Amino acid sequence: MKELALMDENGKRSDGRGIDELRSIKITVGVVKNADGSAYIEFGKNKIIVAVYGPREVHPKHMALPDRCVLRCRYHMSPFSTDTRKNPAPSRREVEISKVMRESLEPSLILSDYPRAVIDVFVEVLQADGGSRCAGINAASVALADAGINMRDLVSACAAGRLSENIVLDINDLEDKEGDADMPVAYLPNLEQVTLLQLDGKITTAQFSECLEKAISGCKLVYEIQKEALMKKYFGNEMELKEEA
Amino acid sequence: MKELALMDENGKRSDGRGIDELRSIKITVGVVKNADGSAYIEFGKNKIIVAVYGPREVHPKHMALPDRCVLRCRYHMSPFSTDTRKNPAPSRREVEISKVMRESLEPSLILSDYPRAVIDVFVEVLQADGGSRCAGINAASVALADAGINMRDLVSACAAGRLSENIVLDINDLEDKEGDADMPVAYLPNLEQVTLLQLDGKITTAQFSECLEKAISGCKLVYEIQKEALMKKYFGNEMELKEEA
Amino acid sequence: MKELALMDENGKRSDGRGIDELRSIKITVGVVKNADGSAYIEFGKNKIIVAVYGPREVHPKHMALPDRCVLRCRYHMSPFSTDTRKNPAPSRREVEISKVMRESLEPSLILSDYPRAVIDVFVEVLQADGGSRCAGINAASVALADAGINMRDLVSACAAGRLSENIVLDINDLEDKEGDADMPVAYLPNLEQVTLLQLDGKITTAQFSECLEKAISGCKLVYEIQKEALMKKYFGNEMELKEEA
Amino acid sequence: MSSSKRSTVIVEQLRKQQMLEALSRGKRLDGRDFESYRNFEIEVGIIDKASGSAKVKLGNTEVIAGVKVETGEPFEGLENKGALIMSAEVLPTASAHVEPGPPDEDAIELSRVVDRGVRESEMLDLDKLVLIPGKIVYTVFVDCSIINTDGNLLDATSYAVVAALLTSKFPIYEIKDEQVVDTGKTMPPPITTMPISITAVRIGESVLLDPTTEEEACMDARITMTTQSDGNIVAVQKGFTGPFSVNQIVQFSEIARIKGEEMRSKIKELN
Amino acid sequence: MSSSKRSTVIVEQLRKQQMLEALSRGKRLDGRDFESYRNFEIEVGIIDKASGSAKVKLGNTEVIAGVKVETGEPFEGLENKGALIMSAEVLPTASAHVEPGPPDEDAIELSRVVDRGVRESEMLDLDKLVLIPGKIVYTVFVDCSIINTDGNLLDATSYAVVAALLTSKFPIYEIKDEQVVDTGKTMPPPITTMPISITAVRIGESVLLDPTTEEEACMDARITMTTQSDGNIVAVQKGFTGPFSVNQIVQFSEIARIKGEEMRSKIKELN
Amino acid sequence: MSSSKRSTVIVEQLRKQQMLEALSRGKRLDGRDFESYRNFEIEVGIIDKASGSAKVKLGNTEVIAGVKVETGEPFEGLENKGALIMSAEVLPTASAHVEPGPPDEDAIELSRVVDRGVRESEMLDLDKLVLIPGKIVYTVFVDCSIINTDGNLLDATSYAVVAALLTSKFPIYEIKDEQVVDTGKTMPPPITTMPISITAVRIGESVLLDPTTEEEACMDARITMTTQSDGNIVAVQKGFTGPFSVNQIVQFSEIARIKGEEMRSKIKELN
Repeated sequence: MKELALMDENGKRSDGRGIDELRSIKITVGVVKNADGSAYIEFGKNKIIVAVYGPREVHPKHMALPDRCVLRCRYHMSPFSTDTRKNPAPSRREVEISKVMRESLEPSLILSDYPRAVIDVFVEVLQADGGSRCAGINAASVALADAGINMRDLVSACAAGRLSENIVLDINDLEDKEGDADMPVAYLPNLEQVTLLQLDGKITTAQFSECLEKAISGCKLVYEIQKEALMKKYFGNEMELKEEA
Repeated sequence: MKELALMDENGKRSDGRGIDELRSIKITVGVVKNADGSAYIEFGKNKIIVAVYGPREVHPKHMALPDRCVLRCRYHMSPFSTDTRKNPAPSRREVEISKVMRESLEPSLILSDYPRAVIDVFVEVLQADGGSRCAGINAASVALADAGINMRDLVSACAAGRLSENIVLDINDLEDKEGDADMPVAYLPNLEQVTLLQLDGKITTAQFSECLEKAISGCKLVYEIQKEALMKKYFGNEMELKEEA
Repeated sequence: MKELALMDENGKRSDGRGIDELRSIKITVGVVKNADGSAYIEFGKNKIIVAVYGPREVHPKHMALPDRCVLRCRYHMSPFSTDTRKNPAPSRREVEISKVMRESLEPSLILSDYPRAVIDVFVEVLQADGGSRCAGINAASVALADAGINMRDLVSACAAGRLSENIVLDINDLEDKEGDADMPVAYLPNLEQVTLLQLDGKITTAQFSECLEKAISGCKLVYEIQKEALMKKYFGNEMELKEEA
Repeated sequence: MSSSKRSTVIVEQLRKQQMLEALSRGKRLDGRDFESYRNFEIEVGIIDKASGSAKVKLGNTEVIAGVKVETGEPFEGLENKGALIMSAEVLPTASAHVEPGPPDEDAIELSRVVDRGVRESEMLDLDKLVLIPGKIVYTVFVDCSIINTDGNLLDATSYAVVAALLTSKFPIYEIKDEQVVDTGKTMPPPITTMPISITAVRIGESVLLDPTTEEEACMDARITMTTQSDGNIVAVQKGFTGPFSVNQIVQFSEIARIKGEEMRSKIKELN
Repeated sequence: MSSSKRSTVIVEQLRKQQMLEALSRGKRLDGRDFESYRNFEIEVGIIDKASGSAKVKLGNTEVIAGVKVETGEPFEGLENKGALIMSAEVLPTASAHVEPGPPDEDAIELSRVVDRGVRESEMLDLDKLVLIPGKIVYTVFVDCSIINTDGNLLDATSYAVVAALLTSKFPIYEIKDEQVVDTGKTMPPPITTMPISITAVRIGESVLLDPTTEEEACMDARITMTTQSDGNIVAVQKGFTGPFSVNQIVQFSEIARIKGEEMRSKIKELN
Repeated sequence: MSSSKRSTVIVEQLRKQQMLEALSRGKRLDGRDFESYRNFEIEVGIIDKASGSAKVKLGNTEVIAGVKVETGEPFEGLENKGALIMSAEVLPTASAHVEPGPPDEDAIELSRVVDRGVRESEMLDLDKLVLIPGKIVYTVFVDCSIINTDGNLLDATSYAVVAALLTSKFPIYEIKDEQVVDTGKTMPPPITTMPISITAVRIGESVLLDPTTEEEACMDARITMTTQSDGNIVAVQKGFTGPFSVNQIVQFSEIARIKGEEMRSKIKELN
């Protein structure tokens, strides 16, 4: 019964997507005027805004690190972002996601270029769908690039998961709740490194590898969208000129 | 029906006062032994004690301002001060009142005379009636004078409000709850400046001006009582001598 | 009715002990590898672990005292230590016990030997029975000795109490709840000084003295067990050699 | 405890002098005249999961308000009314000077003044939001997230709240066997009027509407007045540490009424 | 976590020497002998909105206690008793050394020791404050605000609580159709005894009753003992970091009984 | 807000070099090979007042888990399941670097990852822990106290939780007249499988199981994988700030399955 709801006889998922299809993704760069860098992402029904401040001075000063920059990250959901109103105080889930998000971004940044400074990444979920942490990482990485932070690579994130016998790309809210496994992954596409990996659900070892590969293929698709969004901001006019030419 | 309860056919209010009549006010100066300045006020059923400490050193030191004194203010209600027991943790209402109270006192003080120092004003409501913020400001200003802080003027506060068609002076608890509008005002009588102004309720633009003028007339009455209380403390003997003479 | 439950016709208590009998006590020294000193005590059904860290640097530094060491103490109950699950946030009871525990230990320590430093005593109640504060003090004093802190004496603690007409030694959980009075005492056996004294319940002045004397007699019994535990750790091999010899 | 603050933006003396000079010539640094609001955009229905939502841009100030409707117990003393609960958070995205954490006194004042406008105007007819009198009522949460600050948070937040409420669709709940049932249907909220706040600051002798962050950094005092659709005043709040003269206040009350009417029409149009 | 403290009042060496010298001659700095209490005033019924209230002045120490009576669920394990809840806040008005905020360990100890005297003496017969056994009982809040401190907060607070409870008028609640109804009538509270605490400090070898702030700044140890009307002891608390000898404690227990009886009569008179 | 940390233990360059050198020769500083766990002890039933308990020693890391069973309301959206609530506190006893206080992000991650293994494997059949569907269910608290840390808290805590649950005796509750009654009898909990976590760290190119504190101080990245009795994976968590290659992850998944089976047998034996 459950499988019928999540995948029909033609291999279409509950929202009409195929097995390897991403939800619609839209990234806009430079949306928060006061921030040093920012991005807004719509990823399925996720609507997330990210602002980056820094590199800047650390307060209190004893938090500073002599040889590199401190990275701070807050993942936060607006009270109206969820089906039932969310209490604005940070939940244990938000604390964990803030942590894995920071850890997934850190390998992409050349933090030794900014000793004794701090970079703050504020991720605000205005509307939450399945995969908000991946969507948040994607926007955060673009916002860090927008802030001009020295980077090795963009971080691209996407989940894959299991719906009964199928390993599918980019789990949505319903699939997260009713499906069998959800595996969010963040990836440095050029460096070929995994910086976020979580799983909950049940999966065989074989399915695990398949799922990981599928998530990474999703990350690579996202990567193109991230680059395009940055190009549009920084070379928007040139691109239009070319199109005209 | 409502109006009948708040004002009778003879223009008498529920507590027997006329339209322009203040509740009974009693101010005593110097009631808290350890404080640098203090005052106790009974304003209708309000019973409020204010202690002032300072000017003194700021802790932590980075809170200090190089060119003037920091003013801090806490408005707090004792758990037994209200009809239903009040939770001792500060409510959002108390946070707001602490802020507007501080802002209403600040223009009266010559804070540039005490650079790098702090003055603390602690307002404790032992029993709350309508108008506790005004009563608290009145006592606080007297306590600041008692502490010998350099001042431009005393701050005098009083509310006016609307009961049906009438603009009346000094709203009590019942009138606050059942009446149509309540406007607390604080005023520097000699400088003719308004330092607190709030309103909730419904009122026309014309009534608004009338209400403001009435509140200020109340402030001026209060001003005399404040001065008398200070005189009594500092020239108590002389006054008695004069009376005898 | 109540007395029958707590003491039978043969003077036996609900757990089979006589009037002057301690519950079984077992102390092990050096149980927490990372700590500078530690001890584990089973005292009746109490199971308590104590770790001591220090003397070490104080953070933040302004907490340091120029002429002596700061002593800090935390008494804390694990959520599974009580009949009903205990909320892990510190209760008012735990705050008070942390305080009296610190005050009961402080006279035994030569804190002037470690100016500007801090000693931390962490008391974790894994399972709570009546008398956990006394049991905790006993383990804490042994752990302080294990940490090599300069001491005037060990602190030994034991309660006495009233069950109807009888003053009995070492009140257990049931006797604490159903009995008539409970008096925990901590004592420096060589210096003959009382460093903890509390009472709740009802008792005559005469019974008070008797109860105090009985509690102190219990402290002296505990003292021997504390010394033995320390000897076993530090001279364990020698003791065994002697026994063999 | 409320405490004097350092200016949130350090105003260089030069810049302040420049501002005073411009004001003395009747002009603001961004070219507006004293009674003009900045550009103003509203987008509604942006959060599908909310019963109502709106994003307001007022110059560079940007605020989102979301309405959530649930059921719960009424407030003590208001047993026969629906419950209305407002909050505002200035997100740490909003400027380099915001620390994440529970709302400070400025955010608390902000949400309380916005709340006062809605509550005192009786914009929402709470009498119509009762399911079992004294026991179960509609609980209406209006939460505001301030995304970017450039002055006059109060008006921007107030407009976002009004627009979000106006365009909300409330779920219809029913009571069956003493249990709340969500019928899956929706209704427009019981709206009676449109409270609109107008905010001004005084800098020296000049009184300017809709201040920017830069103007707020130079301000002596602030005042906010909320009027409802019939022009009656429903809420006033003087803010900051400087005083106003009676004259300034009375003049402002007239401006707030007229300007409020203007903004009210704009918001109606935008919806 | 409990931590050693700096002395709350820095005692100059000279002043401390002076004190020890005076004590060696059997005299205290304020002229009292060792077993005398300071001047002592009680005013009751000062808070009309409370069911009971009292202000105590003990020298310059000043405390207000207020009693509020509501209804609620009983405590777990005490299903057939009314609920008694005590709190104490040392207001920031009280001295230059108090920070506003939640009660610290000293305030918690204070309220818990005062609570112990009332609870263990069974001053209030909580068995008589039950409306529906196991479900609805009277909830009695006794909250204390310390307005000015000059030592011996414990006794001053304890006397304020006792006086406030003694002179309370409890609302009479009834159960109608499983709902609590306030009848509007009042009754005297079910009082069984009068617990009175006596506090002493040890400075060197001297044991002094009713210490001032100055004496507490020099103290080695503190002890409080509470007796009820029949002279039985119901609560004891040793405080601070110094020890007592057994002898000192036993002697003090006799003094506490006698002095307690004296204070009990005074409080009865004052009411 | 999550923030980069100083290393919890300052690793001297020399020591780190030493470690990398040893690893390059296939050896760890404590002599283990890369896939060996340290000595491992479990004691169960150590807390009589808990429904289940276990103490795990993994090298010098020491953790106690306690199970408490009560009744309460189900979670929203999970109305027909028992409630499972996990917490972990790293006690200040555990090392010189722990501050007492509410759990930090590391402790929260720890308890959430352990929770995920138990929850996703459906180790406890929560469907069997319902008393009145939608209203009253069993509430199972599993609380962990970390007493001493020497690396790999995650596995040690996970094993303690599994052992404590396996050996629990749940109270049997019944509903009589819509009230919960504790029958005084107990039952074994409804166990379906045994989730076992395996944790590795990467230091340079070496991947080591069961890291010590010293190894964690040198780690580039961490990974934990939990398998259930049938070998299926139920939870994964990559931790720390370095990345893994896909290859490293896939290889580790195989090791985690095999090693997990090994540890599962050991824990079964020990019980």
